Amino acid sequence: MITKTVNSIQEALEGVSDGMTLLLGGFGLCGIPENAISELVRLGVKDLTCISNNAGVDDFGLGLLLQNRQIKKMVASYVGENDEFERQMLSGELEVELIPQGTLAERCRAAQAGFPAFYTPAGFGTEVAEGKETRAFDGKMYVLEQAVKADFSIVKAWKGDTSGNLIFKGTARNFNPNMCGAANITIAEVEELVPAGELDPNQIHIPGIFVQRIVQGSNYEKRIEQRTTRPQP
Amino acid sequence: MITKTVNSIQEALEGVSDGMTLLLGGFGLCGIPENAISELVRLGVKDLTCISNNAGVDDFGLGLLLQNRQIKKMVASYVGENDEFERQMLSGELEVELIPQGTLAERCRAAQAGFPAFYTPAGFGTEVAEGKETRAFDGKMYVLEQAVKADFSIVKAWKGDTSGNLIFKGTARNFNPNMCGAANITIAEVEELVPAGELDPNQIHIPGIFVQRIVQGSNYEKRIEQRTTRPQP
Amino acid sequence: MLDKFGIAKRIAKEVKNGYYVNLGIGIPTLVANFVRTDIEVEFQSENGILGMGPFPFEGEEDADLINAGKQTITALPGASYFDSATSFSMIRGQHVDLTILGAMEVSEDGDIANWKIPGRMVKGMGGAMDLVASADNIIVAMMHTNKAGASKLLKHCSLPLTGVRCVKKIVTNLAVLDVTKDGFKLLERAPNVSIEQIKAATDGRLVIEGEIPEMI
Amino acid sequence: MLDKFGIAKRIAKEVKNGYYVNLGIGIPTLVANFVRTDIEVEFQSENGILGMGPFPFEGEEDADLINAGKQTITALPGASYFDSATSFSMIRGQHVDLTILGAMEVSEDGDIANWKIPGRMVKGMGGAMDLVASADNIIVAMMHTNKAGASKLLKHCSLPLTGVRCVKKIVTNLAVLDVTKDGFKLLERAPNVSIEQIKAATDGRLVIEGEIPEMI
Repeated sequence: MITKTVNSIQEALEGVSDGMTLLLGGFGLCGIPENAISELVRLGVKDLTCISNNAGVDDFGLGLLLQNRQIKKMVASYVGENDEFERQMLSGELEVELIPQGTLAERCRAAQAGFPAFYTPAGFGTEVAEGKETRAFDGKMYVLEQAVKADFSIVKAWKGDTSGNLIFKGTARNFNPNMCGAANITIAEVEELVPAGELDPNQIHIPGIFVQRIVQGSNYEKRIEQRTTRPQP
Repeated sequence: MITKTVNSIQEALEGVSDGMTLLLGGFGLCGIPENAISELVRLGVKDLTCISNNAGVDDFGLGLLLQNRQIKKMVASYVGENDEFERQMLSGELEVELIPQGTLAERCRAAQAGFPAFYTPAGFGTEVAEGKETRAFDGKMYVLEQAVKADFSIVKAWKGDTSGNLIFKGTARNFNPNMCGAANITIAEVEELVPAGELDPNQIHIPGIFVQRIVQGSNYEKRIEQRTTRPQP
Repeated sequence: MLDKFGIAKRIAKEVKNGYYVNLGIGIPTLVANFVRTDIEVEFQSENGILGMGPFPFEGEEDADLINAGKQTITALPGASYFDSATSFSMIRGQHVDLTILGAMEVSEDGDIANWKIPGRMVKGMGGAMDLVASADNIIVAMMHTNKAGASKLLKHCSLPLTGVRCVKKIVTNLAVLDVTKDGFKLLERAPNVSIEQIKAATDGRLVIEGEIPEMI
Repeated sequence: MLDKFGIAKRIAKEVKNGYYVNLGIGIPTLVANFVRTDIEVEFQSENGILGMGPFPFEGEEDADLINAGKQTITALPGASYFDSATSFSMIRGQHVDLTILGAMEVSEDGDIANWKIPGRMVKGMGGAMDLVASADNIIVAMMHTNKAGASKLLKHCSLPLTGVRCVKKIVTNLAVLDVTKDGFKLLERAPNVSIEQIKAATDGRLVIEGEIPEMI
């Protein structure tokens, strides 16, 4: 087996530098690569283009990079939970590209899978389709969307092994598997790193071939955005 | 949960009739829907268009339907293990369309996922691209391929639950997950059918939404095409 | 006149046996509470769960188990988790039977706007553009007028669109309407709401044929 | 002159540390037996396994565990199984580092034909068209001439193509050659094979520069 383990989040992020494009997994604060985001803040790399479904909240997730003015351009589908984001966007400090969520997921998968482009119905007749080719198939209109490839893809998994195989948990899976292999280098931080052979080969969500570096994460906060409960019966 | 269980393979195949297009899972004889194929032979439905990676062997798998002259057209990627197939094809009795394996898998997935078409590099400059749109992206040439949708998709899984959730085993997975939901009705036969809730929601390969009917299979032969071993040490 | 719970309750009647349903944020989320319990229905949330259950009991929240509104949820027996690409395969591939979502504006052609107010608010479309471009069966849940009292059922949408010619049915605090080729066809009045009130609150073309019953 | 094992052994030297490798049916399958054991390599088979191991011991065959040649195999610790679409994501997305496959013909431009003889034999392309259209690093393993003694290294392929301008290196029973813009560049001779023999067996343009060493 090919060993993908690195010993620290510092080592995992080696090579990330100013002006790069990063894909970052997670939906809201669920399944985000917390260790890597902290390290990006510490590194102070700037002028980043960050592609992620959301932009975090003011004081967590990608919001930390926004507060720190490290992001030049944000590509996302929904950014409604972040005041600092809205301020930077409306003032023009931050470039923003909004993409339908399913299109974003598939543009990542297209890069992973070597498809340059695909037709999707999402966004036809809207701003999203402006400047893009549109086309009818079987009487319905579609928009041509292209693969989105990054310098680094940074994901968070539940379990991983030294060969880079990944298993995600619950809805913390979300964009993480689709972003693996959609960049020159894919970095996975995991809650539990085990030796190759300990994961059931039938239950692996992302085979190690899509991952270049895997690192044992620590101190996961896993902040909940909208704690919603019902009373005990 | 929505119940997908039917009580017999007969009930599972209700509605399959002459002239229909069927997607059938499996790679060689590995992971083929044995019960459904037997029932198709018994039903005697004819003029079928069968889309499957291979065409079985002379006396097993889709070869049984070929022997019985039930197939009008075969769409596959590799058909090298079947003399009767070769005879019918070379004599013109059988229509044949050969498709690159990865393109076949993705055309199924495109139907499952609602993409009408995508660009792939496979087959550019070959017979496969004849009559199809070709196009350059980033200096490389690609062929436009369309989703392939069938009347019925017939797959085989290892475990399934009453809600239609499926788990496959080993390399018997192959095309089976990609064909689920790529037809008007998807039928899954499984080695072990359990009540909803018994499968770990994190380990389901195909969510039940892609399956309309699930049936407990029986008497799996699981014939091996190329038994290859090494001596005991 | 209905409150948001009344709107949700009325929409719940549209949920049929065997339906997979995607519920948007806000009023649509409330619909789950009112669906008949004697039919088989599964809720999909586009962040990656099918078979979504009710909110967890206090103390049983799991940060790794949320819905698309980022709320903590539970999973019912028979649920499954999956990645975002697979989730939108369900939506785009029309495997989801019913989509219920909110809107800022709907036009008489069935266009919908719900993601952006130029210069003032841009939250993003999230999964809404994929949902409305794909679903055969889309119900909009919203107030008939906005906070300023202006109609949200228009001849043409004034805000940037989310999708074109896609909305099939609208349930508001005042009425139930189908989107037809002739315009908004009034089907039911909310309790104690007159046809005149509905006319006054509707800017787009309103089609009224025969007796319009009050919702039950 | 090499036999099929000799060809496989020579190709095995091209397999580097950290490589993911896809092996075609026939001679390529044999390559696995000769790869150095002190480097980390994983074999992918396009029917859905990464981390493929050796053939099973007699009596331990599993019908649910085969390679693309339909042979029973084993999985090494750290292996994974996946569906066909994902398998070709690995291939098309250029995550597989090296592809080794057989051929009926290769042209001096790097075109390859290996799936069809019109009117006589049509086995199908299987995964070969995806592999050759995607891989950056493709090595062809084949005999230098066919059973009738005709060269398989041609100016132009006469059979229907599998892919265009894709083959980078060829290892035959007679020689190792690179496909360059000037034609087949001879790199090594098989043991006891003369340059004249190679010239005689090569129809396409052959580039011979300097001393051509015998393979070790």
